[in-house]
Amino acid sequence: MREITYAEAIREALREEMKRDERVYIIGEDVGRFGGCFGVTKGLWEEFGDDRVKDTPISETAIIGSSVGAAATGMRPVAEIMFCDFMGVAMDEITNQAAKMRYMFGGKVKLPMVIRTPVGGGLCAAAQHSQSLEAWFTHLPGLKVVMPSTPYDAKGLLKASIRDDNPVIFLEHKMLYGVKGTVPEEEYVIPLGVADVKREGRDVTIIATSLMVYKSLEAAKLLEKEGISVEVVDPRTLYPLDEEKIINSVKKTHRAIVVHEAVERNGFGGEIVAIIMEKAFEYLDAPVKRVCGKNTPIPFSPPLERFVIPQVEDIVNAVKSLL
Amino acid sequence: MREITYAEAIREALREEMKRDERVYIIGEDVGRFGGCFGVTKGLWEEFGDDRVKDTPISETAIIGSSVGAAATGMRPVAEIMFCDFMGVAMDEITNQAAKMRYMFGGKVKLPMVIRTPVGGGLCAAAQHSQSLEAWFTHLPGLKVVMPSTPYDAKGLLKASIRDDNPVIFLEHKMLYGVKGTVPEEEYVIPLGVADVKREGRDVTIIATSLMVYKSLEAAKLLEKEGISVEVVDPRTLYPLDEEKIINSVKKTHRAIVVHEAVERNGFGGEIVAIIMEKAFEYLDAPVKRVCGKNTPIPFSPPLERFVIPQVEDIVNAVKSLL
Amino acid sequence: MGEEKLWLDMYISMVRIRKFEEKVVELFAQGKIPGFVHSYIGEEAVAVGACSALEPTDYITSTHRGHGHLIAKGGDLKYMMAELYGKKTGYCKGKGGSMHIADVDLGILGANGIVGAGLPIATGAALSSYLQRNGRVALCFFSDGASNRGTFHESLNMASIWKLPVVFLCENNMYGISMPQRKGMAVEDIADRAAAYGIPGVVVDGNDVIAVYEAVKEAVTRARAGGGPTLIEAKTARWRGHFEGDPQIYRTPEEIEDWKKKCPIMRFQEKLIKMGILDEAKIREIESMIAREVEEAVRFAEESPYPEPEEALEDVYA
Amino acid sequence: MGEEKLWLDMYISMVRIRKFEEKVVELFAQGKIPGFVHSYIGEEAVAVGACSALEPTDYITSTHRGHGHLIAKGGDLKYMMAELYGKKTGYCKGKGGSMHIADVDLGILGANGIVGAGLPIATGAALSSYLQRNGRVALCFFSDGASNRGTFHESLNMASIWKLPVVFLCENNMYGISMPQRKGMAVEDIADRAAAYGIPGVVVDGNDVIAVYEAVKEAVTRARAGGGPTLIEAKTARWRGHFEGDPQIYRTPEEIEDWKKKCPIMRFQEKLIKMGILDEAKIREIESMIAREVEEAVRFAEESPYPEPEEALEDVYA
Ligand SMILES: Cc1ncc(C[n+]2csc(CCOP(=O)(O)OP(=O)(O)O)c2C)c(N)n1
Ligand SMILES: Cc1ncc(C[n+]2csc(CCOP(=O)(O)OP(=O)(O)O)c2C)c(N)n1
Ligand SMILES: [Mg+2]
Ligand SMILES: [Mg+2]
Repeated sequence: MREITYAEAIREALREEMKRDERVYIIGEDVGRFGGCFGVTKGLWEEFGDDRVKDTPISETAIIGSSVGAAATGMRPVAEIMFCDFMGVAMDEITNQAAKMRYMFGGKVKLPMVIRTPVGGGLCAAAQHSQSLEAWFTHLPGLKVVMPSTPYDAKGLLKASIRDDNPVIFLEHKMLYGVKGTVPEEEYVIPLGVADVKREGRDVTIIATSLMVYKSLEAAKLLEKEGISVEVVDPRTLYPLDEEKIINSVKKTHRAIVVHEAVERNGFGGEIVAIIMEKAFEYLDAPVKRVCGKNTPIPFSPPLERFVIPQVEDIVNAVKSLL
Repeated sequence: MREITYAEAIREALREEMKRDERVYIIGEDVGRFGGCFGVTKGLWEEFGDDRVKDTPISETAIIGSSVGAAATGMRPVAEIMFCDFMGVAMDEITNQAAKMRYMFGGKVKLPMVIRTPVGGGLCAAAQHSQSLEAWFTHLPGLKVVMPSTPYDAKGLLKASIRDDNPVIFLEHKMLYGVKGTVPEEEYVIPLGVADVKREGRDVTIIATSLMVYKSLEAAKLLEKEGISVEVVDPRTLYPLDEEKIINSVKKTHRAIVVHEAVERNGFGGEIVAIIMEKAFEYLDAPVKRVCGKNTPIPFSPPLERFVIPQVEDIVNAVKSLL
Repeated sequence: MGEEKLWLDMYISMVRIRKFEEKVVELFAQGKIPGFVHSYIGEEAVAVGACSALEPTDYITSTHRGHGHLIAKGGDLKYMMAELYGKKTGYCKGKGGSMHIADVDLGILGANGIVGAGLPIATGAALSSYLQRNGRVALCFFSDGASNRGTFHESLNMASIWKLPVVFLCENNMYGISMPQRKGMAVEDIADRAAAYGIPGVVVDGNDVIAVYEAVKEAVTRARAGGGPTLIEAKTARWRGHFEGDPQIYRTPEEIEDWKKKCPIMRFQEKLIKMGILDEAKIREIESMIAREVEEAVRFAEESPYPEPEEALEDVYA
Repeated sequence: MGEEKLWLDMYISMVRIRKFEEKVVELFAQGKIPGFVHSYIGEEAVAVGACSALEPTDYITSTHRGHGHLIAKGGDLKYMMAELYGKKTGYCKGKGGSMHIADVDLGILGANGIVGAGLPIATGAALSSYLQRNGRVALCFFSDGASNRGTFHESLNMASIWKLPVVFLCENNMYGISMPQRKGMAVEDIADRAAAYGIPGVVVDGNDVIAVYEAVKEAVTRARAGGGPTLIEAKTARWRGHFEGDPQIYRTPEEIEDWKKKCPIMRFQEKLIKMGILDEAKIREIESMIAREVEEAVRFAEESPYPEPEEALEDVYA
């Protein structure tokens, strides 16, 4: 099958959905002719024009607030926030408008809108351009939260997100944009809420998100050489969360590790641990461990950045510590 | 000993610290002559004047952003955000400036600032005036997070927060403002990072925050009648977190329940569960359960609001389910 | 619609708001309405003048002080009152309450508990109209306090560069809770801020319903024709506290009494009497009609059931 | 300080910025500097004109394009370069990098990766000065793109009502990444926005260092005297892409060439030659002095060690 990059897969999803549905439009800073800071929307402005690929002033609050207003009145905006770190600028609009409007109105409005934004470190972009803030969004009922790891998942999940009638936070990893993977030419959609077992194994379950799926698969390969069989589960969507697949895997392996790049403290990992605790406690042969970003802002200097982000060896060591 | 309300205790802490240290000032909407939306700062404007009790326009972004600038240059602002729900408006300033400035500058600045804000439901104030968003802040290294339950704790912890050289998010519960408790006349300070065992017990540990401490104590009383002995631990500060007291209690009781009012999904409860999992797994006779706010926005109507917020009977039932 | 009929409808709408609000205040004092209530009494000319200049398919965004806007845009008193009571039959099934009443079918994109939140939402509704080429206009109500929020700046800027069909209507009632407008900003007229976005800024007497109507009409016409947004400042006052229970230590009783002398309803009534559109009998007829509507709304609300607790779990997602 | 000496120092400072930035661009291309780099080349007159009007104890807030501001305020090239390399000896021990260099002792409250974040911080520093009655002024650098953020509005409003000693200096370099200033707002001069806050708004040629100096000097004097904030717009241009690696599809090479003809350093040099303050020999002397400084900074950076990985855990809390 054909191989394309994660960025190309996202662009294809955008293009296909914009062609399929006139109500879909893109809005964000430099998303037009410039093609977005990471080049994801390149070519779309040329194809769809000014109205459907809207370059904005530096006004994240208005980007998201206007998307709420447009979504409530029949459009399907796909907003891009240049870095996930800037979501704070629009956090009121996300929290108090997007996530709650339907509920506050007694179910009488739909808000089909997607906010795409890149997360993660790895570029030495330092503390204000490297965060993974998914835990803010999973804590907000009313939002769906998607975090794809492969080009295939990114495309199928973005299409589902755009078709969803709820606000979806779609978190892309900036170190994945250039990563290639097989993506069929034919159209497909991946429903939100279905985890994917990226590798089957018997001894330990790793639940990993986004870029950490790759690091976990690498760790699994190394551990295989030592006779340890690791299963890697990628939830793909953090809400809705496919608890069943996670729990079934843990029931099989009796051991689990949660790996994410975000800061450990009150990260999504805690939620996964709590769910395993509630639903598979009797099956556990060891405590569930977390391998997460250190509890610091992301530092600039390469050796420091590398240190605070989970690495393959950290995952390997954590797995071994459980056995 | 003398009894005063939670609001009075907070006011006393403010007054004492403002007297003690000229650099302390209050800034927020209607905090001056009006005394704040919940009357907490009443009388302080009369005592300290316009400069030290600053009424602002409706500009949360500038309230917090300016506090960062003032704290970095020698002042010790205590900002009030009228409802915790509005923290999103200033979330960029909190996240990318307050929490990270010291780190980004290589430790070469101190940011002694406090953000006081009321959390919680109970007033039928609906979805945008009832949230408990502590999990946003505990996820941000660089911030300290305080959540007192009693007037005594509120006073002692606020004084410590004002004296702390880091940004502190100080979360008050609006249903507690009128609650009375003993508070000594003499000065005292409660160090951040020390949990308090609000009730000793043998069978189950409840870790509860803010208003939920009271509901847990009520549940404990009811359970006592049935011969069940409950220990209630109030962390008081979520960061720094007194893990030791929590873990020691769980090691003693072998069972634990986490109770908070915030939405369950990715709430602080997950963090506590994960910590117990890591540090006391072998001591557990049952899975740790969470009794938290339902995964919805807070609805307006009284029976609905009551339903989504944890009640005494929910705690009682959860405890019984563990035994 | 002939002007006479329009003026009469506007008068009725103003009385409807006044009577509804008076009843709400009374019911709140009796403990029948939970939560917060922000009374619109005194500002009726703004909501009615503005909404009368709109088509039924046009949009409004409202505020925490929203009852007047909703009624002026055609909101049904029964569903409003039921919502204020937290009843299942309310506009939002009891989930929203006073600060979140909405009826998207009437173009009402909701009251809003976040000050200044309506500005980008209205901008988005206008963008939506523009993209759908459906000719709709969005009108955004907000007050002086909200004009100091960042959302004001970003929204007016965005709307101006894209010439979106939106009218920003600032009800300058001179206070944001206890903060006087003149202390919260260093300019006298909020309308002057329009210049920062290259759009027209208009000051109007907010207690003169016809003046508001005409200013908004002009702005709506410009917006619909692709001329972009307008900032209108309507100077008015709320007669009651910021919320019910506000001790109002920040202003004198005289100040309020002065404003009562400029009552927008009385002023309009006098004008309509002079024009021969109203007379004593007609006034009494209207008042008793509205009284019945309000009573009916209260009865509806009181007789309606509360939602079942479990219904709290519904409507989070579509 | 005599004017001659001041002009000469300003000239030297501009050359120092230019040469530092040229070296940084080169080192970045060689892969020696990680992360993002936003070059200040072309805008030197703004930073130098502005900072020359400040006292050493005054504050500045800077931006992602901050190297020029920091050098003009007295930043040491060695510690700056070491920080850009991510070395332990850098201003921030390698934790900050280009977008976060700071030296609070020099009154530099940091470069900032968040566009528009400096405005409320500068407002707060000015509030701090006011409360401490220490006579310090805060100067906030930001660019045209940032002036569309809500922080601009809230900060100018807050500073204006309290008459805080702050100067808001907008370096209008005509673009925010690919967004032309004229497309991002519907007004020509950003300085016009001052009227929305009742404060003076001044347009100045951002490539004329003396003009910038004089405008800022006046604003600083007013601020220090309790006259409140000023909004100054300095019209200028960046010569390079938004960041290193920017293909600049949004503007023509001719546009850049035109600006190069207006080089702020050459213009000032010519002026100083005419005034007899500079001559060929002096110019060569200055250039080689700066070249040595820059080389020294590079050597310092290259010879400095990286921080130990575990140092990442330090400095989170005081
Ligand atoms: C973002 C935000 N900040 C603060 C509040 C609290 N609050 C509610 S109403 C109000 C005053 C609003 O003033 P104004 O905009 O003039 O409206 P008015 O009450 O006069 O109609 C404030 C500060 C809020 N709801 N939202
Ligand atoms: C809040 C925020 N939004 C977006 C960005 C991404 N970004 C970085 S620089 C930039 C353009 C800034 O334009 P301007 O303010 O004119 O500064 P200039 O680059 O021209 O100096 C953008 C959009 C950011 N860093 N912060
Ligand atoms: Mg007002
Ligand atoms: Mg610019």
